Amino acid sequence: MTLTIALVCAAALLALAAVGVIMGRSPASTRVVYGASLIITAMSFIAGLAHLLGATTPVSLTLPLGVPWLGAHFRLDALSAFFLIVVDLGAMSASLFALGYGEHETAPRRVLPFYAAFLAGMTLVVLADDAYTFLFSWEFMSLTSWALVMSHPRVPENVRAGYVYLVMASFGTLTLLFAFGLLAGPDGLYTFAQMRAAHPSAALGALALILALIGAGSKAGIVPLHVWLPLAHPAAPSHVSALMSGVMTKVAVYGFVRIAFELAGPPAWWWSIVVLAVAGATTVMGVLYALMQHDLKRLLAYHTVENIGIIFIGLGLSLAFNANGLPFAAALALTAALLHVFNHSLFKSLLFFGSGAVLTATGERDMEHLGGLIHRMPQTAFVVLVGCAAISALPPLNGFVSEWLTFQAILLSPQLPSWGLKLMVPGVGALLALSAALAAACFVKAYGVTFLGRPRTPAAERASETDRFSLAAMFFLAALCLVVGILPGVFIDALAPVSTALIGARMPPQIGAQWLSIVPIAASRSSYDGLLVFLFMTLSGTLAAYAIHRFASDRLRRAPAWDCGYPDLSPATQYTAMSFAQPIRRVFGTFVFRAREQVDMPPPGDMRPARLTVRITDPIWDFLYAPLVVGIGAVADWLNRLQFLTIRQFLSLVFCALVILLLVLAIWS
Amino acid sequence: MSRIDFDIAHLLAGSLVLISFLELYQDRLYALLNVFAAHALVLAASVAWQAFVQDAPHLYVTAAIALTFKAIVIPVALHRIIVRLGIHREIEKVVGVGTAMLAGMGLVALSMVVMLRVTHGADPLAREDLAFALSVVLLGLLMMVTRRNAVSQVIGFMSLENGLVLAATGAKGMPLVVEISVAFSILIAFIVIGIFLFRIRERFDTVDVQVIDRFRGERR
Amino acid sequence: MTFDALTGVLLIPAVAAALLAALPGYRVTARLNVAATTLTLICALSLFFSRPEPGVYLLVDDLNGTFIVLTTFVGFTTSVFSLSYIGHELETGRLTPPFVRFYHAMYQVLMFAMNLALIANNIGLMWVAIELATLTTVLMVGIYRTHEALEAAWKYFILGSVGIALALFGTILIYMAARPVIGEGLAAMEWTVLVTRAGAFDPALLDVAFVFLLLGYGTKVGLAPLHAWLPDAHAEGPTPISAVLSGLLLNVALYALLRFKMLLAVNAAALAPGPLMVTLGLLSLVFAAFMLYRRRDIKRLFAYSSIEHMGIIAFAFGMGGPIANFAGLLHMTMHSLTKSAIFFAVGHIAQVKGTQRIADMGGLTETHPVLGWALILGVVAIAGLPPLGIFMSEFLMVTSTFARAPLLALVLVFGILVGVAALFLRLNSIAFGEPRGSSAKAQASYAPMFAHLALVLAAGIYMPPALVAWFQNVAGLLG
Amino acid sequence: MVLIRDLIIQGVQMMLVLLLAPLFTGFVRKVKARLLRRQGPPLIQPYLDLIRLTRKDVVLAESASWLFRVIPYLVFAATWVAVALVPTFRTGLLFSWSADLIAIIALLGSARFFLALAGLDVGTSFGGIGSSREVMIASLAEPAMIMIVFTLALIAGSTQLSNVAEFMASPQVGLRVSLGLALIGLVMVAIAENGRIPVDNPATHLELTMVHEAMVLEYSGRHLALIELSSSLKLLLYVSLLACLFAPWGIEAAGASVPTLALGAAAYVGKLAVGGFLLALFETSIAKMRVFRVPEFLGVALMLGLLATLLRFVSGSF
Repeated sequence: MTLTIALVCAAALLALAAVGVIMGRSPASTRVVYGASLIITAMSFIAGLAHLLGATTPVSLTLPLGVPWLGAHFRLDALSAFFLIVVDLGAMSASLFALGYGEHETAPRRVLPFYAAFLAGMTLVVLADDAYTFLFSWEFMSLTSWALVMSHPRVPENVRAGYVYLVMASFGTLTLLFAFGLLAGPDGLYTFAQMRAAHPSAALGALALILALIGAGSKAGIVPLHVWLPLAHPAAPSHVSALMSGVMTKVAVYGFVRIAFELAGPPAWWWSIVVLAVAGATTVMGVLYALMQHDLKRLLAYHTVENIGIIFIGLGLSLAFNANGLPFAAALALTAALLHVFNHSLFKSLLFFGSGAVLTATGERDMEHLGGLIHRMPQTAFVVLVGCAAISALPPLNGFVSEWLTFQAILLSPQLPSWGLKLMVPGVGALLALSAALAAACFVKAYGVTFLGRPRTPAAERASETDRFSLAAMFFLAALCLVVGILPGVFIDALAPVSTALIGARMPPQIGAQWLSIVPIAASRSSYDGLLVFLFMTLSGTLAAYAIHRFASDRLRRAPAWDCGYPDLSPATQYTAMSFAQPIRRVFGTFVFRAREQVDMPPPGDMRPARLTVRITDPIWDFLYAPLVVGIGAVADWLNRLQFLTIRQFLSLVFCALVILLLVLAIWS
Repeated sequence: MSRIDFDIAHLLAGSLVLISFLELYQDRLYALLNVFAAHALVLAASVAWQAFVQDAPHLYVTAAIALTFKAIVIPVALHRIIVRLGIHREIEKVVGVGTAMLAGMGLVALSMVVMLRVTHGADPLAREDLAFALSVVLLGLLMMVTRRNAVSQVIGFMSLENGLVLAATGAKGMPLVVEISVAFSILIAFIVIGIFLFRIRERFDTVDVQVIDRFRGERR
Repeated sequence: MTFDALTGVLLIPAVAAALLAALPGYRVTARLNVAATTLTLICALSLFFSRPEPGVYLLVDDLNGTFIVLTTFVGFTTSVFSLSYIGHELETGRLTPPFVRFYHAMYQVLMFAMNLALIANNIGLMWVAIELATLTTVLMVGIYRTHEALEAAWKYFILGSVGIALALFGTILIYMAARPVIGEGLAAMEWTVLVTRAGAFDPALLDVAFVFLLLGYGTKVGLAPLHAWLPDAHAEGPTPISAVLSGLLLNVALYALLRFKMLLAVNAAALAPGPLMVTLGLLSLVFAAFMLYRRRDIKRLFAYSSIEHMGIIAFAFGMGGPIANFAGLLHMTMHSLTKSAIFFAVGHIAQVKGTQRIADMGGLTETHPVLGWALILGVVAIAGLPPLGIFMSEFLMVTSTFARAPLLALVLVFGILVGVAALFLRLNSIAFGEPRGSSAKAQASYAPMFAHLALVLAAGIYMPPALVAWFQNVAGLLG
Repeated sequence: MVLIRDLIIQGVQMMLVLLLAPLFTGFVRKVKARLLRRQGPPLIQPYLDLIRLTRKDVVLAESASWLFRVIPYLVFAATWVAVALVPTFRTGLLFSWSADLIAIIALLGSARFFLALAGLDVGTSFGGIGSSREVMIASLAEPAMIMIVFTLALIAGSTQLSNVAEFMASPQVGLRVSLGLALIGLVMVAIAENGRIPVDNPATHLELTMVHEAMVLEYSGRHLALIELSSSLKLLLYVSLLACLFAPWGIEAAGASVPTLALGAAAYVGKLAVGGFLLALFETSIAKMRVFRVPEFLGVALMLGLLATLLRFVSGSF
């Protein structure tokens, strides 16, 4: 039943795409499409929720589509239900946001159809239960999002972004094709059911896992396959950026979980080492890249890379525990990862919405041209602040909960027998802690430079508060961030069926714990209570406020800021994003990005301004992708000379081919 | 068939190969034309002999075509073209005579190896014919790729085709042989007319980069 | 011989060719052309229901049934397309009425030749038909009489003739191999007889024969390194002919190869034709994929993409096995439809932009949305992305190959990826970016284009069981 | 009944730290002054400062936003909650399980997060320089702290501060290498986090090497009072953390009677005195380092923490 509803919703979304094409010209189309998609995804959300909480057994369904002798298999189990919820929650809020935001769209015909189709694609990926349907929906998802990235094709960066995105997406899909080819075997057992039954050999499963890590990882944005992500996500309209960053990457995580935990058979202990190594690198590289950015949306995109790293750390730990027969620890790590999936989808969407609101208000994405928006758009500023606090893992918000759980999982890992893991996990823990701190720094920068201080450009001065739909969407997400933060137990318990299905164990039920706190293993070991922390903070804060305003002065004077004796400082004297990041850049950037600063100080009497230039190189692009591009170009040039031969030379090609084949024959026996 | 028939067929086919070598050797166009005429002549002879041996009268038609068309009409036409294009005293080889000969040797050896190794079941006549035919084909192709100007390449193509006819006639009782030879004659006529009409000399082979770009490349 | 569908398939084009050569006037002839192809298509479709017994000269079985229907269908849609295309060429004066008359006549002759090649039950007859098809296309490629067109036609002519010669030699060798077993005369050239008796043929002779046939017909298929004629012929000829070349003639040549492959497959002692086809296929695929990068002419671009896909198809058939063969057939069908659709789009684009240089066309989705998005859809399809049909064939191909021969699959996927990257690199500059070139309204016939794309889309999502059964049967035949 | 008593004790704890914090700051200043042969301000000077500040008007920069005015309360609340959860004279506080050591660090982190925002809010380069350096320091201090927490948690088998403290007080904890490393690391982190010499100088203003003071330069009146109070609370927190972890003697276990509790409180005050004296001694005997040497300083702390954790991972006996 639930599955049917979800599928019907997907079909409805596809139909909606057609509607978008047909009535794209009419002004009402925006309202219609986004409103309809809001309703449809809400229904499918309810279906997913009902299945996750209600049903115990997975439901499946086969349609006579796709590969003829195979049919299209669909299945709704706990895992796909959870990810269906994530997808639809993101889709709902994005549609709500777009009801207002979409009005500013200059070319709705390039957005509306693909938007609906994109949602349908993501829904189908999590429902698919055979290799063909899965890859079909997967690539369909990439294709539609590509079209959305290209929705403003006159901007050269967008075209480049779309290109890189599509190539990387095809690469990922082909890698997954290999993975499924392995799992399906020579006689083409393409349905997941058959793969589950097949029990692949250890080596085969390992290879499949690596391929899945590459294939799904390239879409999720793990380093070094992330290059497309910071290009493509910002290029799309903001609500689509939110979907791509907050939801599509999660669908990729789903793909990885599906293969690594279910199809690839029982894990070997060293799988987790691979995953953890990649994840640790992804986490830190992502946040360091983000710190170097001053384009708001690109910064957010790089933070997606970081959070994907955190998620994969959780998954890697879970694999490790699972391989070493510690199911409960595995359940803890998996739950942490999945909870972070959920949380990240919330606050990343929220932040992208915020950047969209800023974009519509000022027309600027570059933080260096913003500032002081908190005065002009206070509500947006407030919700974005919540988002920033949440993604910086500050209690009592949701980001902290999942990171805390991940830390708890790390603290369990001394029980792991293998030395490789013993030495690996603490390092990963350090990287995680480092990235958490750096993320906080990065969002101080992002928020402070964008919303605080004084406006740096007239555009920022003229900004005005965004529309009510967008605000509604953002407040909705912010509220969810808080709720998950203070009532994590509820959500952890909701995730129990997933870990039970994948690992056969679950975290202890949290609802019973005193004061709704969460207790991963035992109360004596560790516990956290977001609700109480929240109450305490509000209580003590209000107490202090009351006391001071009651017993002490509450008078207040406005005066110019302290200017060191130089009157009327221009906004240009404020700290910019680049200057804010300078200390951290000096600490980390010098060897990661080979960041170089050049100060050009004119001699006294010379009137030209002094200038400081910072040169940052992207190591991964330079060492991995640039050579590839150059190489292909070289080969293409070299082969291209064959286009310019004379007929006689072409004939001699034929002649040589003939002689060679005859020689082969002569030598054959 | 009797021994003598076999020997004569063998002799004719062998001499066809020999003449192909002579063609390879020639570098003056007139001389080349004459040698080719001889080539066609021998072919006609061998086809006629096959017709006689297999008492397949329709093969006489093929022989006639070879005789009239290839040994007379085409050489004359080509002669005209050479005069018109004024290329009669050109040395136009890509590789030297020696190399070409050596390559030709190699090709003949190759075809012998390939053919004689295979057809154990078939009667020796067909077998010999096939081996020689293959060498003639290969030599013709070699000629096409080692010559620069149109005329000698056409000649190469025609001797290649002579090899085909030899094979076809050698294949006892093969249908459509006449039709095929006719079709080929038409083909060759097309080529010759092509050369005649469009003066395609340089389009066969040129080292002029501009021309290459203009014609064969992307128009920049 | 009573008039049945089979003779219809041959007779209608022949008669139409004669008529069209005789009749003046563009309006009439173009309509007549369409009518003729329509009738041919109907006849071909009727072959589904009443299939005549194989005769001495003609034959219809599952294998060529697929090809005939495909050929006549694409022939029909192309004639509809050329209705508007040639009309435009007349207006712009690139073609004069006599040449148009010639064009239409030749078009029918080409149809006749291809149908004959497909339903011929005699290897010699098939050879003659393919030669005829080649010569007609040569004439059509050169029809614009520009320097480049003549150049392309000439190159095509010479390389084609050599190919013909090699193919003939192969055919003779097959006869020689068959004669001792079957005896002299026509019987030794009939498919139906050959296939049944091929087991007893001299294997080594078959080997040599296949080498020559592979190179001879491979030249027509456009496999590297025998491909040289193909890009220029596509680029310089009128676009309908490019569509027919890519969509049909290559297939016909491939069909011939498949027939002979079946012969060798029957004979256990002969060398396996698979490896040869796989090698040539991969070579063409990778080569063409790299060649795509430096193309500046939009038609040449897609011509090279045809080479690439012919390589993929040859690879699939070379791999063999039920899944790979199915994938190969599917891929071939999808490629014919898609590529001809792309050429329809490209033809109109070149007409409205007045050029074939990619550099001179840009922002197509803004200047001509319909054409632009059609082209995008076509490229997406040809790149093997869902929801279109080629995705399925590539899915089946890669997965089945990777399980059997991982390294080959790696090469295959590498080639595909390089090709996709190149195609979209060019597509970006054509369909997106700042609008360049004229934005004049296009008077185009979109119907054929979208009909093809709709079919391709449908195949990617749902294939009717009848068709599937048919394909599977053929896949079984191919072994 | 038990609940009531626990509530009372919790409340006492909160009030105690709140009252002790300024005194401790004053004590450190006094000792420093004495060590420098100065008279120094009276011990209660910080209280007087706070009262005076609360009496004064708030002078708010024109470009300051509502956030600027909210932040002091947020910072104070976060810090106070954090310090309220650190066992001072008695373990097993009522709410200690509501936030473990990691959460406490996170609370301090959020306090810093908002303070750094406040530095950027007015839009002067002073605030900017302060916050950018603060986050740079924090980005190294926090992971170091987490690593130390890992070490302790692995030793005590819990991240629950009360349990850790009890374990530390219990006999089964012996002298361990990892403990020593953790101690040194924690001291270094504490110095950095509280902006003490050699990392930062809390006594100076308008000096381009300073961090914390530059960040809060624009604050005045009651806001400044709250900020000051929170920073001294933070200092107290770190000292009592060190005390309850590495000098757990005299901390009463849960369910101890009132007189013993008084004893515990006395012991706590004694520890504070010693800690303050050591801090003052350290600060007077060392010079402030350049800002860009701070990363190296903290890098050492991080390495120590990581090393300690690794040792714990490799074997329980270290």
